[in-house]
Amino acid sequence: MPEPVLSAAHIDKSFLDNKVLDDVGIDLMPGEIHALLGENGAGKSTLIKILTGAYTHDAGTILLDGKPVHPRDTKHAQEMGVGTVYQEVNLLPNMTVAENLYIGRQPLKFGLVDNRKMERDARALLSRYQLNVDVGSQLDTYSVAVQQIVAIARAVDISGKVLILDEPTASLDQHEVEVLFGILQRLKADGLAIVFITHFLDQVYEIADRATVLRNGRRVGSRAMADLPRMDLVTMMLGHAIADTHALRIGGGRQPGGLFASFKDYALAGKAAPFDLDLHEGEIVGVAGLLGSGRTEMARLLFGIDRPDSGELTVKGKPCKLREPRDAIALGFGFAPEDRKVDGILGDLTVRENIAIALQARQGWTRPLSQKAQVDLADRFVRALDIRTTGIEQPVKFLSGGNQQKVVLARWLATNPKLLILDEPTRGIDVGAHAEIIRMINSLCDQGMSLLVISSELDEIVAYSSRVLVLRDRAISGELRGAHISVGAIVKMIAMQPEVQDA
Amino acid sequence: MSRPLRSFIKPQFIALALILLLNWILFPGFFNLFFRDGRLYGSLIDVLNRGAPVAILAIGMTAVIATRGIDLSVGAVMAIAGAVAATMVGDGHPLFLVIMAALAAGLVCGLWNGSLVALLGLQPIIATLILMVAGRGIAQTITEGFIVTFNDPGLIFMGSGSILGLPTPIIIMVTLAALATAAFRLTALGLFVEAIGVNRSASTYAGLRSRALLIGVYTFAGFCAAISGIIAAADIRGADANNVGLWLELDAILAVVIGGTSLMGGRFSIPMSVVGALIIQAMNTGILVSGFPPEFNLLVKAALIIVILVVQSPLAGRIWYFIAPSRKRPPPSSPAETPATSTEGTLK
Amino acid sequence: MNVRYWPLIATITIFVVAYALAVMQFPALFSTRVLGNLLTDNAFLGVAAVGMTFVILSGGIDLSVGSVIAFSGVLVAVLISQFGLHPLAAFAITLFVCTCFGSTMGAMIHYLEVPAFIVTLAGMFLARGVTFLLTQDSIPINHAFYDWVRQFYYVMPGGGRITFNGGLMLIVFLVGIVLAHRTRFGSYVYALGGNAQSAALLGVPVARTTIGVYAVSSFLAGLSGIVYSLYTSSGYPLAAVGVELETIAAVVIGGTLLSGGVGFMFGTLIGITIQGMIQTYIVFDGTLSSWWTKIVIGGLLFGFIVMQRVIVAASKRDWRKKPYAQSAPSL
Amino acid sequence: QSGLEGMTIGFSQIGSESGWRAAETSVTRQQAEEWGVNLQFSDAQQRQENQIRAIRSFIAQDVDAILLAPVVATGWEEVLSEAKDAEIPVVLLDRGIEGPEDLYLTSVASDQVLEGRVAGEWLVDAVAGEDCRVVELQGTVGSSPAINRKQGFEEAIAGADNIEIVRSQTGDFTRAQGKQVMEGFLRAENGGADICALYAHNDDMAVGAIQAISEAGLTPGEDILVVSIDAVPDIFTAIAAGEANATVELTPNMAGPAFEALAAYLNDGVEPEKFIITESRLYTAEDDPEGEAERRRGLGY
Ligand SMILES: Nc1ncnc2c1ncn2[C@@H]1O[C@H](COP(=O)(O)OP(=O)(O)OP(=O)(O)O)[C@@H](O)[C@H]1O
Ligand SMILES: Nc1ncnc2c1ncn2[C@@H]1O[C@H](COP(=O)(O)OP(=O)(O)OP(=O)(O)O)[C@@H](O)[C@H]1O
Ligand SMILES: [Mg+2]
Ligand SMILES: [Mg+2]
Repeated sequence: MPEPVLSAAHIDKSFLDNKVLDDVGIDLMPGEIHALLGENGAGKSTLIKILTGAYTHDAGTILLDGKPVHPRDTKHAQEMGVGTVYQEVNLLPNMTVAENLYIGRQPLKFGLVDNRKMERDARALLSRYQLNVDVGSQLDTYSVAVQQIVAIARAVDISGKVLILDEPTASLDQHEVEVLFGILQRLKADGLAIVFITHFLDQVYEIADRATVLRNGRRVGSRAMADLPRMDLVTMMLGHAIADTHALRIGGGRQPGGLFASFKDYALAGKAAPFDLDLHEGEIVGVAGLLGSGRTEMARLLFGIDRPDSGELTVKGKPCKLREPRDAIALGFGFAPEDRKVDGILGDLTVRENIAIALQARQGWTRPLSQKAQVDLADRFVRALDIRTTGIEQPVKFLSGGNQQKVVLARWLATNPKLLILDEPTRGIDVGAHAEIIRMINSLCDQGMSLLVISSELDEIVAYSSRVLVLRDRAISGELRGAHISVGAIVKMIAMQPEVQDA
Repeated sequence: MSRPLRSFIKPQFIALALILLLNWILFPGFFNLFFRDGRLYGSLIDVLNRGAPVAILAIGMTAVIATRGIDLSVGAVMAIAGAVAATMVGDGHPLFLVIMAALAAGLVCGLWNGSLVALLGLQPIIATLILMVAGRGIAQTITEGFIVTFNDPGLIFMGSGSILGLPTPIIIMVTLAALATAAFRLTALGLFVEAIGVNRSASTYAGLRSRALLIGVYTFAGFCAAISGIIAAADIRGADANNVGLWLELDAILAVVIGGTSLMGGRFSIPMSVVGALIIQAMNTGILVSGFPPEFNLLVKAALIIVILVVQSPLAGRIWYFIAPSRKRPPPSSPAETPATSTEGTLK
Repeated sequence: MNVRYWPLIATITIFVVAYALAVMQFPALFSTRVLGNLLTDNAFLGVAAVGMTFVILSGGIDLSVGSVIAFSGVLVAVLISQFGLHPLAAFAITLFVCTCFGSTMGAMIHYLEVPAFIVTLAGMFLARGVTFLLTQDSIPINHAFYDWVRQFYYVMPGGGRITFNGGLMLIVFLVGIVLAHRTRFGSYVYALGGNAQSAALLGVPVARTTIGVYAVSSFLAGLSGIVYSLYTSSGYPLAAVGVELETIAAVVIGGTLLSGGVGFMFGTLIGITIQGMIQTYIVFDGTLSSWWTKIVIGGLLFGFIVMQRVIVAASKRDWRKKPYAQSAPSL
Repeated sequence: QSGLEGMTIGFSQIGSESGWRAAETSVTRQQAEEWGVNLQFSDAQQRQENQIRAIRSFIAQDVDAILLAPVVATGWEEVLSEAKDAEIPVVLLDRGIEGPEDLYLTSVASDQVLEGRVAGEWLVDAVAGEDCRVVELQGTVGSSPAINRKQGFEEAIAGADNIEIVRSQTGDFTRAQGKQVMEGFLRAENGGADICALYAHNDDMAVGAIQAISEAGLTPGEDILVVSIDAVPDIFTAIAAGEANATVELTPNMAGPAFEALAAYLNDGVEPEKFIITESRLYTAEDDPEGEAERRRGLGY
């Protein structure tokens, strides 16, 4: 067995009195894909931030090629050949795609940055990911998915020895994931050591050779995937077994109630082609499609963030207009956005305030929720969604990615809406909570709430949808009902799309 | 919310104590108070009294800064309000009307700023710069360039009268601070303002009326500016449109930031901003009584600000945290709460 | 057409239109003389504004420039007139001192994690204070070198002059443009303004960049002070009061977001020229009272900015997927 | 007055920072009216570069003459020589400049040092040998009136060792600052009991200080003598009320002599004398303060 490229041992880390890593270690072999698994808040991101010099560790050693190293900062780590994609897309929204790919290592000509060459290289680099975007335009004109790919491309490009990916596939659709895995296999063959953090166990089994599992900041163990049955793995992660969510298939049989909201030929030039959409009480409508298919744009229209060029909305038979999200909320809508960092969390505010804000906004400033009411509310959802936090007064920006996602969900559940629009609700959420949320979605629906759920995870959509819309080129290209809903059927409908190469 | 004990030993109070101590060393009579014809006198009272205008500006500025904005026009608004008050009282209007008119002027100015920021989406600094430049002109057109003097006892009372033995400005400052704090904290306004400052996009998604709120806070700032404009005019019994409140916007902002409200918006505390204003005034009064030659004023001021900065800096916070007996409560901004992980890296 | 250029284009268009309008009113404005003066009279502002642009692009702010300009002007005057140094030597010393001053502010901002606004405010007091210690009176500079420098000017057709100062400003802008848009340092500055955290994670040397930015700003402020001393051949401790706000305004009018990360160096040049135009227009009008002067300046400022907003908004209608988070207040 | 009808004259004013400044501006406008001059006015908002800009534009507009109230004494050579090349006569108002005298036609100004000296001499006589601890309210640090008026006063009291300046702080030429600083003085000098006289570099500060004194329970003018400079109406009202004791006039009418000189020069080429020094007259309670106050009201103070 060869020497590990990177190996960390006895790593401790606490934020003040909150010990988040306790005697954790990990060994990365050359040419292996190593999955790092654990619940939300287990300490995965923190560990890799330590490995890559973003955080300092309180105790422990890091060996690179057997020699002890002390990564001063991320730049230093990069110079040592460790490339990283951190969990939240950590790129620069104000700079071009090309600059994001090459910042700090731009090609120089006479000491000056050679923009032409840089953009050429950038295009070449992204084409490997079958992403053909204008590398000269600002990054924040693209969806999370695109940004995610850019981040990966950059990391892969600078990683000489080790590549670390923290939930890279969270916002990718199947096709993109396949492309990515293809590349990972190639890098693996070149002898790169790859750390792969995800909550999609299928992906783990598809690509990982070994897995290290963390729980509550402790290392549970490292096992080869070959001899690690799914159930054991889940038990390792959660400390207890759960029913496999992929088995259950709940949505299909449900009988939708009366019509709640109906959107008639809604359209917004360049964002969404005219579409009709009826949403019934006690119905879950799943929305599938490749990235860029306009799912988010559709959701933004439905919630009144963008105003449609044309179209009427009637809620419970009464015609309504949506000028701003307030109006939608007044009608009992809720919307958990896709990009939690930008549109979701209020980072500096506490978990409590983040959960209470939407409800409070609906009540108006003159009728404040009492301290007690807020605390109860927060406590209830922290328990219900099992949000890992040092307390409801902890600023939400210090929560782990998945836990932040749960807070945003809690915010909307707290308003108990009549129509809940969820854009990638389970993004970055661990298997335990995943099951929990799907169960919740169902029970909400049984109580007569109407849901519209956008997700790139088809199993999930299949699991709860009573109706599935497939989007293509910003238009609804097909619909599946009841018994016809299956991953295969959805994929087929998406795949009718001409643009999709290979497959 | 259960207030951790630490939050009462704020660095601001340490800074204030330091400066008062310094003043006392330079001028032993600093803490002397004496009572004459129904009013308290002494340097401490001066600090409060002279600090009041800036403190009042700071109250409004706090709300603006909490929304990630800034208001450079408050000085000019002071001038306008003062001018309105002085000219109207000169024309023999009743005091009540005069005050109302002056306050109204302030509200209008604030409304203007707010609209530029919220509706036209101009950057706050540039939006308010417009009024900062034009405002003095407007004030001077009102006074036609003269220093309009008056001796209406009622109006003068606003500046140099006294209630319960304390100068009126102090009373006004305290009342306003109390009312404002109540208005923000006993309703959900405070939460909303902080939310907008932290992440406007997310706040809108959550259903906040961000536009209305923005207009609101700028209007409030204008209102506060008007009040301190009236006080300033009443104090010298005249409206000096060209000089009143000149560069006071900087002091007000400084006060807010010393008070611990971040220019990046979010968390704010009106009382602490008032403390910030008093720190600044303690500094100025100290310079006056110390008897340094005036060419040293700026140096002393700079030096003191730097000291305050160091005392309040997260770095000091960390050190204080590690020497502090109880490790239970995190200091205002501890490594953990400093997401700028790079600084963590460089602080090894 | 790349969306990032719109604010810039808007600014330029507006400037051209405004100038045309002004010329219709006062034909005398349409002369190379006026243009030449525009350059000369705004030279020191322009030089300082280049530095300010870097600071603002990095998401910071520098209130100390005005005082540093005065300080450098006075220091130069003192060194030449009282210590009899050769101007070049004096320049070298002054620029060095100013650069150190800036670096120190940058270091405080980065390591003490205190807002730039306050650090540079203290810097503003400090620089002005030191200036008063050097001298309270204004000091004339009579040195052959100054007269020698003054002979360097290019006479444009129509008698307008591009003086040494004017030329220097243009050169500084050229260098600034290259530094901002064609070097790694430049990209680091934009990165910092875009999102300091991400920048750090992407391996941008945050400390070095922050310190660098403020060093550049103070260096240029120092240079601007030298320009000012060439302009008035004297050092005046009360010079350039409030110039920091004027430069900030110029930068922002030039289409740069105060929240950082977005904008162009060239825009600042336009911003400076626009402000110069406003002043010149006022003088040409010559009927305005002291107070109407202020009101009109404010009004014109308002006009420019609103027109700019309108054009940009029109161009922006549907280009961006979601509002730009970093610049929440200035959407 | 005749000789300048229809001529265009540019006037570059510093700003409008004080009552006196405003008065100078409006007097100049009035004079221009009387002379039938078409006045091009430019307010520099305290900034030398704006003044230079203004002069350049005046040259570009090719005016017949330029009035300049320089914000500072130095730094005018380049632009004034441009005016010279364009053969436009320049008259300096209320402050001289450094540099070659042939750059300007004449300078109509007061002698700021003298103003200070007059005030000082008055105090010397007033206290008649008794010990007197004086507090001084300076103008804006670094401004030439502040520097010169301080110097002149110190020269005047140099001889009298019974008079000493015990405290000196800047009041920025404004009432508010004057009041606040005076408060500081009173606190520091044991409630004002140890202060015998106040010397303020301008009347506005004095007016503010007077309020501070009376609010501190002392009688300005008796417990503390008050002498200041400029002779604006409000100080005369104070003198009349016995709250102030003396002021030194700085006439806002600099334009009158300037126009005379210009008329003579432009029409019959008479070179006026280089320095027209306006009178620095002392006013006290004897000089009919009410009357003086009235006489000045019209001038736009
Ligand atoms: N800067 C910080 N300050 C305080 N606590 C923090 C900070 N960063 C992380 N934590 C805490 O450390 C714990 C681990 O966080 P981490 O992000 O490593 O979890 P994770 O395994 O990545 O979870 P997820 O799967 O949701 O990303 C969490 O409980 C979080 O609250
Ligand atoms: N592969 C791509 N190539 C070019 N642009 C893309 C691509 N994917 C997304 N985009 C950009 O993203 C926007 C659509 O993203 P949007 O999020 O609305 O679609 P989506 O179906 O919600 O995708 P996501 O999976 O990110 O939610 C479009 O404006 C487009 O510019
Ligand atoms: Mg994580
Ligand atoms: Mg989407």
